[in-house]
Amino acid sequence: MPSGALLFQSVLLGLLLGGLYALLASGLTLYFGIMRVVMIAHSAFLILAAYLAWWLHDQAGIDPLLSMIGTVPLFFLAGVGLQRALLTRLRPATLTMMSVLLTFAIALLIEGLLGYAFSGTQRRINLGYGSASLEVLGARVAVVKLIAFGLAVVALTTLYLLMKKTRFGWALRATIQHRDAARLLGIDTDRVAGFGFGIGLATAAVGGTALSLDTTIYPSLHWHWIGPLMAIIVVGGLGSVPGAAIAALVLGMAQSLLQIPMGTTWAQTVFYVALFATLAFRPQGFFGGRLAQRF
Amino acid sequence: MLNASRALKAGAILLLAAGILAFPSLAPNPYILSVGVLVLNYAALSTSWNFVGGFTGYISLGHGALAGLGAYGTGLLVAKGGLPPFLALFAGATLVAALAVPIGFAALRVRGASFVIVSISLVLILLLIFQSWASVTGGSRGLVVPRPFDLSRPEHHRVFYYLFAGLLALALLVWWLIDRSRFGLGLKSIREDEDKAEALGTATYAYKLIVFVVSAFFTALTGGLYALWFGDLDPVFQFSILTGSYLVLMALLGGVRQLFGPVVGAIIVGTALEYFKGAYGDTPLHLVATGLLLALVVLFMPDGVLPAVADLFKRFDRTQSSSIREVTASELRDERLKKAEGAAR
Amino acid sequence: MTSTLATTDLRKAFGGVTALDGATVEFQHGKVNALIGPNGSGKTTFFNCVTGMIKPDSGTVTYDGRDITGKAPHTIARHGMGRTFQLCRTFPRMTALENVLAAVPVGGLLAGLRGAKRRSEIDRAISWLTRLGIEHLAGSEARDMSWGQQKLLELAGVLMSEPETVLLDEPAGGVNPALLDRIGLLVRELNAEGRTFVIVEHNMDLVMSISDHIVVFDRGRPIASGPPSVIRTDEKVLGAYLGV
Amino acid sequence: MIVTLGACSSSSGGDDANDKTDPITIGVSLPLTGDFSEPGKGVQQGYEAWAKIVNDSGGLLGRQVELKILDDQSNADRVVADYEQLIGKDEVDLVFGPFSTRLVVPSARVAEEYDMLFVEPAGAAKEVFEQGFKNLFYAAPAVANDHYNHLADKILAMPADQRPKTAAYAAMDDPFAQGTAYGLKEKLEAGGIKTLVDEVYPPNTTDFSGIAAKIADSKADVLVGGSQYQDGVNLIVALQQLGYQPKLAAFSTAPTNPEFASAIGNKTEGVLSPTGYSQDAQYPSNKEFVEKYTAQFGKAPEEDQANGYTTGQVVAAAVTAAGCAEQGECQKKLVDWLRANTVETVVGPLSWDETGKPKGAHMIQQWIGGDIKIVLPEDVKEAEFLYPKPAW
Repeated sequence: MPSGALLFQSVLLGLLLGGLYALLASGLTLYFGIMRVVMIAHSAFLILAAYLAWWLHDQAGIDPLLSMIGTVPLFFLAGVGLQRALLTRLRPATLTMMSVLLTFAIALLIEGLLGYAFSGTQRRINLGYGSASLEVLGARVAVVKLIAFGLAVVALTTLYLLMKKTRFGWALRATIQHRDAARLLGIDTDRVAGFGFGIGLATAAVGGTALSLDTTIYPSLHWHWIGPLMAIIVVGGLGSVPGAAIAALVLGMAQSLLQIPMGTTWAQTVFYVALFATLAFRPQGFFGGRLAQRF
Repeated sequence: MLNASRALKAGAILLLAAGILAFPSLAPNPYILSVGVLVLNYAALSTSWNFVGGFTGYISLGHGALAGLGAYGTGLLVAKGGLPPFLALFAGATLVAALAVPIGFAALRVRGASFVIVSISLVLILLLIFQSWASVTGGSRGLVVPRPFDLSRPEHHRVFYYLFAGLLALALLVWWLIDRSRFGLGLKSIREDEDKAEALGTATYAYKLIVFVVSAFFTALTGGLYALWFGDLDPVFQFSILTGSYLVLMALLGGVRQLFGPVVGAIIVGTALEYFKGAYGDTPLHLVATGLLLALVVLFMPDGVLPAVADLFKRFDRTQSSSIREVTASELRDERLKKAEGAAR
Repeated sequence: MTSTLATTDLRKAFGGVTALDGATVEFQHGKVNALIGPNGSGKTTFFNCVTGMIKPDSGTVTYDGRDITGKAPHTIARHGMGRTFQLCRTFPRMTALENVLAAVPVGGLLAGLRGAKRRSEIDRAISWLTRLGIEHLAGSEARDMSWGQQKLLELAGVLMSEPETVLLDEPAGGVNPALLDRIGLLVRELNAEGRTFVIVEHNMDLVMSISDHIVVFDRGRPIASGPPSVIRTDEKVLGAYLGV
Repeated sequence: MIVTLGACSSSSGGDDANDKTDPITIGVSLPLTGDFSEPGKGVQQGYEAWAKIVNDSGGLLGRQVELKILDDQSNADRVVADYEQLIGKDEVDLVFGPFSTRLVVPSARVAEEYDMLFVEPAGAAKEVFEQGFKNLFYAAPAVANDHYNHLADKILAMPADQRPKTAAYAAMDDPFAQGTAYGLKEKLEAGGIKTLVDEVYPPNTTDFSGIAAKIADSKADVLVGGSQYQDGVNLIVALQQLGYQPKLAAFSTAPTNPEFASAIGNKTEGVLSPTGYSQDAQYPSNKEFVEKYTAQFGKAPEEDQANGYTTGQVVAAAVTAAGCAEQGECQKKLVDWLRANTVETVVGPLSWDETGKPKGAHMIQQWIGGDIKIVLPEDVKEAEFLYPKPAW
């Protein structure tokens, strides 16, 4: 029986991890909602952002947090470009399948180029505050993890406000719910879709920075992330941003707690077990809307 | 005219078969022969993949995992179960086919996207399981599969070359049989328009599930044969996401609706991969090349090389000029949608 | 007056939008039924609920007295209900002949492994293509055919499955007047041979000229039904169409 | 990639093996990219240094040596194809082994089935020697499970009131890394030291907070990490974040890395690590190696380089004794000679049992005063063993 302190520590770690998952899964959900695209390259962009943060720190000593000034707009533009220049070229009839292959190809490209530029060696940013920690009710929380969690919370809140309070957010939600109807309302859905992709990738830039603070990165690391993220968006209900966020927190917590009795490797399987169970018994997901039914 | 093109086709097929069969005698050294075995392995895998991809249009990126399961199934049955190698091969493949039923049940219940997600997840979860469950699978220490025959290495390659060729022929035969059957027609109608197929009375879910299981069986069979040939299994390489993507690339490049599409794709991509890794092996550029090629095929040649070549022949063949081509339906539909859009603004 | 296809209190909402709001409808056996209504009145959603493409939130669908609510589309199709789609759907990369043959019901797994192109079935398929006047295109892929030809092909496919009831979703959409007449004629002919029709259509001329019984939809429920002569003068129908 | 060294520039060797002026070609496959690229490159430098030193002093049997190095991308399929190509197509005269246990077993089978002598620098896990290979020799002092033997003896020899009572183990799921940790675990458990935590993590793990939480919660006296480089660093940082302070901490591989100190914030004092090689070792050939290596590469050799060099030395000794170097009958002579003799190398005299397992143990190093020094065994120590370890 694990001690209470260990349990509490794991709950805290799970919460911190879940926050990052939530941010990344919301980006993935956004793409799916907008275009029915499963964006395999999402986590490759995540790693790319982390590499950029590492590289800037390594070369110029810039704090990773500052790298976001560059990466977030850059990724936004890349997202718009990706949607407008590539995804719209695909035939609507085969869009779902072919877009998976296309984004898969992009993921391979990014992985290959990262490997070419920085080799397969694992990298890690050495921060002055890397091993510092705070004490919270007897448990210890690393400062870097707290910063990463804070970044995720800020980004998610911004996304929420953007979707709920702005005119663009309204157009985006309308496009997600019913593209044709949105068009009838006079929304330029192509433009909205492009911007939606940009925002999705911008979340990857934020997530990548958060990631680079506390973990090692290497080019093929993105496969390690895409699996859990895909599981999260299915469990949350494809296309539902709040669903993805809740599923992310729940599964992140489950992973962290299951590590105590099962060990790290087996604990990771919780994502896939949840994925299969969801598809077998409740294919529309647990928090999802109607989108999920047909996909 | 029809007879001429049919004769051409038959000639090409005979040439391909003769080339494949004669290869071992022509190979200058055992290394080239081993590359040949590898290419045939890819051809068989990619043809097995094409049972799902070609007929139903569902793209699986997880077939590498099914091959890995077949390899480990066979390997474990031989190494730990003490079964004779080729009995283990079929038993292993049958087990994988049985396992494909619940996997397909979850993956195919809903459309498109979930299937892809499940297929990728399959690779990732099996990698975790086979790494962690070391007491059974050997974990990262790997699993050594005993050699089925006591042969010198070049002879070993030669024997397995023909075994792979036989397996490929069997897979092609079954694919061809399904292609011309009513079951195959139903599958193809799912690929073309799943709603429409269902509205016409095709039990789409059952169709997809059956063909997925058939595909899993052949994939596992090929994986198992690979295990007997290669001898060393390691989860990292058996459950690699790259294997699946190579299969997709091969099938897509050759042409998924053609019987020999995946074979042609496997010969092209398999040889290129081997050459590329030999020539530029010190960089991860083969990932870049694979990614680029995949993107180009998806964007510009989703029907593959074989149809493109066939079109080229048709263009030379003046007598078969198209008389019926007016405005196609899809063009018309696009036009209508655009009009609706314009009206909405 | 025997009913064949009937619904009671069918409801369906997408997010916050109500598409079907308690639709109770009866169609008449052996007749040509039409379903009309302004844009967005829920006709297509109704069609999709009836044919199993969408599961209704509540309410029932019965066919020949059997409850078919929420059954899979292929099951419903096997009960004898065939349908066409709003924006004509064929299998683009299959030949016209294959398009029609795809509608032949497959007995079991083993039967499914028989060759797809059996003489007797090909003959039947060709005869349908001939009847619709497109037999010369039997070997062409659907994607190479014109819009009108594809509409006829889709119909041929549906007829090949020998349905008792045929549901047509906007058969006149995007069709030239000559072809329109042919479709109208064909519907009457097939009806005379004993098939029941349910047609969703905007073209009032066609609806008024071929149908025996008309149901008018507005805001997700029927507001009137009866023979063309009655519907033509119904106040509520005029109101719905003119937006009064 | 093909690296060609040597004065003679023949395009592909081995066509005419009887011509005594032809260079001896040696085929190698190494992970120059991928998971094992760092140590792979280290071994490559060791091989290159060996080739240069041999050629500068007149070659082997009067013939120059020429290395043919292929990149296997840390991939087992590749490594097999590489040796297949080297032996079958390029017809090299000799082969050297690759890096990492994962790759050694498949490639040793290729060599075995082509009847080639297979001396390897890195297959340290005990599984390598359980495959029944007849041509395989490991060119290092000890297999992974024996790396900590000196440390185990030292701990168990402590007086009962000082001796640690509990231990936590975390090992990467890799035959070598796990072998080192479990070798020590076996001995400590036999000596009555209780195991509180025993964690295995996959090689791609980047988040160690869960494992660290368990270890910190156990408050074990001894911490043993079966690590490569980066995972060891990550684990230490995660443990530092949780404020865990063991009395003794030992990690395989990681602490000997030049970047280790800065990576964990220079809190290295007292960290232990086994090593099979010391630059200061007084073996005759080692002086020459360190000197010439430093001249060639501008820095002193590390363990990986030494392992590569040792492999060269072992093969060279066999070739010189047998008087031949080509495929065929000759290989059998080389194997037989190695089986029966002891070879002087930069890591000391090496001899093997019938499975190719070396009969020795590793030295133990410890970070003391900002530098890593040998503390065990007593006869070669450079500093006193420090216990308990200061806080990090």
